[in-house]
Amino acid sequence: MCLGIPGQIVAITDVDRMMAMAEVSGVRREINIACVLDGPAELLVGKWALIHVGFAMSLIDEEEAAETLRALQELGEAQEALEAMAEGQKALEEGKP
Amino acid sequence: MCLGIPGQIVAITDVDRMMAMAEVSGVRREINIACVLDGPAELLVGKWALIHVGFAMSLIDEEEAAETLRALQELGEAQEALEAMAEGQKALEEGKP
Amino acid sequence: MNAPTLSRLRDTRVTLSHGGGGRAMRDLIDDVFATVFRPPGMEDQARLYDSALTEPGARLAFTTDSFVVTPLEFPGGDIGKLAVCGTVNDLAVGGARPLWLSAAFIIEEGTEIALLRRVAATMAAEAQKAGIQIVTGDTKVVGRGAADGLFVTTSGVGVIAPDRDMAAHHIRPGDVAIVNGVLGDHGATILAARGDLALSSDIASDCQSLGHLMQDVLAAAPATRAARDATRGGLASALNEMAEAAQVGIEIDEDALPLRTEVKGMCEILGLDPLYLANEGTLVLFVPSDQAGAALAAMRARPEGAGAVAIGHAVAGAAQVRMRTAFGGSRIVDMLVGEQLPRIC
Amino acid sequence: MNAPTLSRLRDTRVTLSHGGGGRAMRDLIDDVFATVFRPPGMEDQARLYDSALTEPGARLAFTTDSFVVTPLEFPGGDIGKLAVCGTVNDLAVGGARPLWLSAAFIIEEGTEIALLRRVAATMAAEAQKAGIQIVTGDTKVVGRGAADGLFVTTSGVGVIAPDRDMAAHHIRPGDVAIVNGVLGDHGATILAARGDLALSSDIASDCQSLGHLMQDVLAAAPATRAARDATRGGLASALNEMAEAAQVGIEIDEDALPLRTEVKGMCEILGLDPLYLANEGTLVLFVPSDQAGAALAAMRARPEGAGAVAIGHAVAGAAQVRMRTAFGGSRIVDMLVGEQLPRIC
Amino acid sequence: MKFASEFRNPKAAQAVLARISEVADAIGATAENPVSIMEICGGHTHAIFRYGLDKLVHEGVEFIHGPGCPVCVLPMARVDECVEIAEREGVIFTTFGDAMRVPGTLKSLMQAKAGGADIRMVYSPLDALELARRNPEREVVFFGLGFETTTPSTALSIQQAAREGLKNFSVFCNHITVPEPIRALLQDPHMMLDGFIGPGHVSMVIGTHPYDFIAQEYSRPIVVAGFEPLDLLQSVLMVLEQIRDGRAQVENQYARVVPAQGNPVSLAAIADVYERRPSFEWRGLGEIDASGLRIRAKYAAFDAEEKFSVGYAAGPRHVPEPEGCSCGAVMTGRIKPTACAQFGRGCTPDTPLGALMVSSEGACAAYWQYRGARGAEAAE
Amino acid sequence: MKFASEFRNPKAAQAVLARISEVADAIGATAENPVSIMEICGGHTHAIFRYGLDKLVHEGVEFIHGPGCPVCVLPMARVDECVEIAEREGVIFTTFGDAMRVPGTLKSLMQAKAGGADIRMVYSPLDALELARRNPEREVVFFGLGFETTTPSTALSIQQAAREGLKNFSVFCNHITVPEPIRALLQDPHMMLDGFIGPGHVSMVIGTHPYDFIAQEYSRPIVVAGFEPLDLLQSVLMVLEQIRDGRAQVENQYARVVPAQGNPVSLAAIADVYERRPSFEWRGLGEIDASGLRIRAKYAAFDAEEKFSVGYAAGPRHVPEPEGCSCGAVMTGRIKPTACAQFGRGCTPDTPLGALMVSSEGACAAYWQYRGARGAEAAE
Ligand code: SF4
Ligand code: SF4
Ligand SMILES: [Mg+2]
Ligand SMILES: [Mg+2]
Ligand SMILES: [Mg+2]
Ligand SMILES: [Mg+2]
Ligand SMILES: [Mg+2]
Ligand SMILES: [Mg+2]
Ligand SMILES: [Mg+2]
Ligand SMILES: [Mg+2]
Ligand SMILES: [Mg+2]
Ligand SMILES: [Mg+2]
Repeated sequence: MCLGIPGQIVAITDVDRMMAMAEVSGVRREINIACVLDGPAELLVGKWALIHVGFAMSLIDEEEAAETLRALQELGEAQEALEAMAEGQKALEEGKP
Repeated sequence: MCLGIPGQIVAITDVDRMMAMAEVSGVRREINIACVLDGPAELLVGKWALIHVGFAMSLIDEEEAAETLRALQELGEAQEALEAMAEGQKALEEGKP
Repeated sequence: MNAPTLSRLRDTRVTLSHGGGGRAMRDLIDDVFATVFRPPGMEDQARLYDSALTEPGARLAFTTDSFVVTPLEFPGGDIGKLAVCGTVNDLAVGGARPLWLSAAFIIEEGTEIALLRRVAATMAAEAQKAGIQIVTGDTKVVGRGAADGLFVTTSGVGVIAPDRDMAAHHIRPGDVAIVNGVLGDHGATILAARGDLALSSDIASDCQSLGHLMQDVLAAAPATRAARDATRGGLASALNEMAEAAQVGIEIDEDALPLRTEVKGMCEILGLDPLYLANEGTLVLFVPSDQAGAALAAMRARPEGAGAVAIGHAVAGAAQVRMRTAFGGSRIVDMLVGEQLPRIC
Repeated sequence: MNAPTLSRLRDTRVTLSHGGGGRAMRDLIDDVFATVFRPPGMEDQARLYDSALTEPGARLAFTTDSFVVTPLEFPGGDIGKLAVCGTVNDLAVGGARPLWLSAAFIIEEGTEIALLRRVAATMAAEAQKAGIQIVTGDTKVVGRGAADGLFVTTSGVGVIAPDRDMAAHHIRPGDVAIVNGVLGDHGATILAARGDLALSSDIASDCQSLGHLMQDVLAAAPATRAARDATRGGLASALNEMAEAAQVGIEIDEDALPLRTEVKGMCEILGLDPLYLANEGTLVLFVPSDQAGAALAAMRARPEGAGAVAIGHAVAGAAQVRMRTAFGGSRIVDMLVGEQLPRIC
Repeated sequence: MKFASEFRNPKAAQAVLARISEVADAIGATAENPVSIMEICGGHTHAIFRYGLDKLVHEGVEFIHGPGCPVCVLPMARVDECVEIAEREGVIFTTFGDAMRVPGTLKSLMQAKAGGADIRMVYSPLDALELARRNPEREVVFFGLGFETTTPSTALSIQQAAREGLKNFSVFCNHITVPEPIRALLQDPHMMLDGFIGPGHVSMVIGTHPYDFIAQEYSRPIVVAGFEPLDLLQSVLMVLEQIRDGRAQVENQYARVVPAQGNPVSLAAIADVYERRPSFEWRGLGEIDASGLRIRAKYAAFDAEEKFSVGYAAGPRHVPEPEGCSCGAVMTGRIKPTACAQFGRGCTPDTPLGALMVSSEGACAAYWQYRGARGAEAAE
Repeated sequence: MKFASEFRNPKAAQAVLARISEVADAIGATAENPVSIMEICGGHTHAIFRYGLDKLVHEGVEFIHGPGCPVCVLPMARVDECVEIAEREGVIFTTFGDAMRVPGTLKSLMQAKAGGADIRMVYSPLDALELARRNPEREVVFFGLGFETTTPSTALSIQQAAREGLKNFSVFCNHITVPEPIRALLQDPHMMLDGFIGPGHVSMVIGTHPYDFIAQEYSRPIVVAGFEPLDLLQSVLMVLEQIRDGRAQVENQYARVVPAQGNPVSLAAIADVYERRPSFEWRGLGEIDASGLRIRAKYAAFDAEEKFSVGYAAGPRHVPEPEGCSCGAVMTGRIKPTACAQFGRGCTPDTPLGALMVSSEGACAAYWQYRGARGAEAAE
């Protein structure tokens, strides 16, 4: 029961009922923003949220996202370095340049 | 608003609600017999009634029907007699047998 | 009969899953429809060949009808039988030899699968009787309330022999009008079977294929001008359309019209005119008077035409249909305006 | 355009009278349908001739489909456009040249006559574009609640040239699978247009006729083995059916699949797989690898094939469809079980 | 069909027709100076055209088609009220088929049904009652329409509903009576009728005495007739014989069905359930005093006018007849349908302008259908 | 798609997979003696198969598919109760699409719909609320189904309905919680799990602390993970690293969405509307203490169990699982789906026997669809 996807809040549609318009890849749907409301609703416009069954359940922390990606990238670089080392080692062993 | 047709009462289907089955040329329909009820309902079985919008409105008087037909027939016979007379007259005038 | 194969179809009613384009739909088609059609299998597209097509001068006949009857099963037939006979008859009255049928089913969610099996079986049997093959088909499922149980659309392809040219506009004054049997049975059956008028009777639909009958008539009376099946709108509509197409008058004789007692009774009760009641196995054709006897004899030699009679003839004059009443009067038999409604006035 | 003729049809909505077989029905047909078809007039039966039919070895192609879409009009088309394109495409993917169509209409009481006019106009325009003639038809009216506005059933007749033999069972390992453009647009459009999921987007149906495209492909790549339009059940169902018919495996490449951002978005929101979304102007064909380039070039030269790409190929082995995921994994792409339901798990 | 086909014998008809000719000649009736006989009942009009009687009888006998089609004389405003009730949320509106195509100012019931109203054709008010039993959560309204023939059926249905305590059944009462419009016609200074064919099925309910005033006050013969062609011809003969003899009596040709005193059960049911309205509007004829019935206060729970506050319960209203309509002139016998400027032009059965083109019992519709369809021959 | 496609980069995946292999080798994990990691959430199961992760990772890593599909663990009796409510006169029963095909003892909701029940698929409980507003004469029931991820949406909807005073909206509550079945699994003596992938979207609501007992009491590592393939691979790596290092901690790979303390608004709404049931039945797992939620008495007007007297409000009931079903063994990781005697024989997605074949999140359905469809390859 956990299908959730990131969507951007593009407009507040009904302040009283805490409703906003969200957009996912060009597809729009009205959602409830009660769970992510913390101050004036307008401040949410432009923000990204994790959307589940028509509710914004959590604001996406862009810094944490970048952090995770950075970690993954470092892993990749480390791996490339390791592979390069391994190839160098191999070339060395086979006597090629 | 006067489409009425003769149908035969073939069975009593619900004494309390005064309903019976009527048949017209092999087609059956349940009808109300309140208007023609005058004694035990079973006595109506076999009788002919004038049926209108699902109600037996009047029992058909078979003697009166025969009487009307007889009158029409007499008219016909009288007419034939008249015609025979006219032809005889004509033949006579034209000199034929 | 083949031994029953193990059915993958475990539902007793059609659900939306059976229309989704996936395995459930395949199972429904394979199990219910494909097995009874000839050749087995309801291909998305049929490839067809018949030597008659290549005869110089031969033409293709192509026709279609949707069938939407309530109830789906009724005395004398079901929607499947109607769908086969109706399209076979449309081909036949045009002078074509019926060859191939397509069958498209629109099924309401919740429809009983047992009903679909019965309808498919009727279609297979009727197609075989009519000598036509159901060669391609389609199945759609719509939500509850979006259709009335089942609609069937059949299209038919036949071949018209090079020398054959039947059309209503060929009718000439003096041509004899012939029907193959009693009128109005189908319409009266459906009125009663629907149940909302609470009428019951032993009438059964006349639904039947007329392809073989037409072939026999054309052999016996090759000069036959035109034929039409007297379906929706009844004999009156068929005759009016023919009169208009040929620009001739048509005179029919009330005394000659073959009508069952029960059909007359139903019409009296509801204030209807049997001339406008639908038929599903009754045609009217026009033959030059010198071939009328041959046409009648050919029809009467078949069970579908056992009740064949001449009911009137074409006359010069305004394009209208006139009936000599049994009582000695005469009246115009016009085209129906809308649908015929039960009257009580 | 002809000058507008005086319409006898004064109603704004269809009533049961328009289905009764009488004058009101004639008026509806004459006014709404007959005027836009070519040749004008919707005859009960068409008589057809085409010289290609008499070529020795030529065969007739015959197919049918009922169309039941909700809503009846949607971004990119309407039910009439679907009904023409769908049947033209069924003929085309079988290798036939589409020639003639029949069109049968089941209309719910209360349907707006203006809507019928728009649908008929779309059909006429689309038929002309596809080079096919709507030659025969039928109209039925059912009570309110007995149909969902309008159902259209078209049947198509075409001719298959003597040397042409396309069929799924001809597919051989090594053959290249090609699609003519983006996937899932129609299915996503209808999901959004229906309104009950409250989704909106700018996606439009891909609904289009593929007859001319197929003719060009067959000229450029005459060895083309088989083609199929990826309608209900989507690309996944088309490929599975082909794999099963040819008893080959099919491998496709997730990275190669052409998908619009919005379609991906809709699938993410609803937990759907775009491989199962319906298309109405998208086909997949298999070509021997040495003609794949020619086929692609021929497709890309036409607007209907501007987005043509190779998406995979047939392989020896079990008759199943497998997809290399963009992520480097691999998974089976099975046939759908029922209909694809929006998920939230 | 017993009690029907015997009265369709063409051989007997020849005799009656011959006698009609004799008597007509004796009176001196000619095409130029005909005897005008009004058949009051639309059912008779229908039969005359169906069997072609108008063309069979002596040319000195002219049929004038009376106001006896309850659908034809229904004012447009009442149709509008039907539509208003039928379109209410939760209502199942039931009606005889005849009323489906009658135009209101905006639409007919047929068109309202197409627009979404739940309107069902029934054969009998009993069927409406059964619908009410089966749909306790819906309001079932029956369109009570018709002359004295039909009035007992709705009265008995309301009594039955009351016995069963049904809360969701009501009747939109439009019942009308025959004698009052006949009196209105006879009072018309343009009136030129020589005699009447009396309505057989109305009379089986009310008997023959309610027509006494026609003979006694207005000195016109009237013969209550059956609906088979021989019934009608014999009745014409009986009218002609009265004229020849200088008599003006109420005679009963249809004694097999019509008792002189009518049907006591029916009359009692009518009296129990209905009372006369002070006045009721007739299409083409205008308001006629005491010519309509309404449901008595004790059955108000079954009165759709009260339940939905429409019609006479909603206060006065008037909808003028469409322009160019000559229905009034046709119905009073002053002109033939074909003499109406609209006949076959603005007014045809599929697009009726006036009341008489609506039902197949209406004089104009009968002319169109059985005599002169498609304008051309119509105006012959 | 922002915040999604970045985490599907195959190049980065190669690096993570290589590191996983390194660590797995370091631990000594082999195909014969694998490290068993349970992904609790069905969404993770789905992603694993969709991206083919199970075949990409080192052969010494085995995924065990947990009980985290709310549709799969729904007992048959609850489906029967749904059908019972849905078939009531006047009810509009609303549900997520996932639940439509789940078999009850007699039928699924899909079949009940075909049989005439008014059952509608919605995307959100908000859509059910809107249906209730638009159909005041109907009873709109929402099938509240799901773990803590979904619970706030129904809680907020009930609060909204209460604010608006809606009288015709209710929820058939089947909300369940994640920690309790995990504890039950860990208490199972047959349990042989080495670590867990924690449910990302459940955790965004409840935070990461509810899993502390897994690390502290049962010494198993758990990493809360996102749903993109890189999220999952990174989380697997993190679990393996904990194992290699001899650690057992609650880690959060999905910090971009999951706050350690969860979502306070959601938690408050849950606490306001719901309370724990003493016990709730799980398909394949049996009754688990305090694992289900029910609507508090103050919101009883919105509780379909109370309104229709079904389910726990109707007293105890039990429907035994179908014979031959090995769902329990699969769900506790004892056997693979393909080892069930019914797999691909009595039990397929179109005719599911056990719970795990029902939803595309169920382990058996996922095996069937993405790995071994059509029996043959399935049993490879
Ligand atoms: S033709 Fe029409 S308008 Fe004229 S009198 Fe007849 S019904 Fe009235
Ligand atoms: S195959 Fe079916 S019965 Fe066996 S474990 Fe899986 S879901 Fe349960
Ligand atoms: Mg097809
Ligand atoms: Mg026909
Ligand atoms: Mg198809
Ligand atoms: Mg239905
Ligand atoms: Mg046809
Ligand atoms: Mg197709
Ligand atoms: Mg037709
Ligand atoms: Mg509808
Ligand atoms: Mg005369
Ligand atoms: Mg592995």
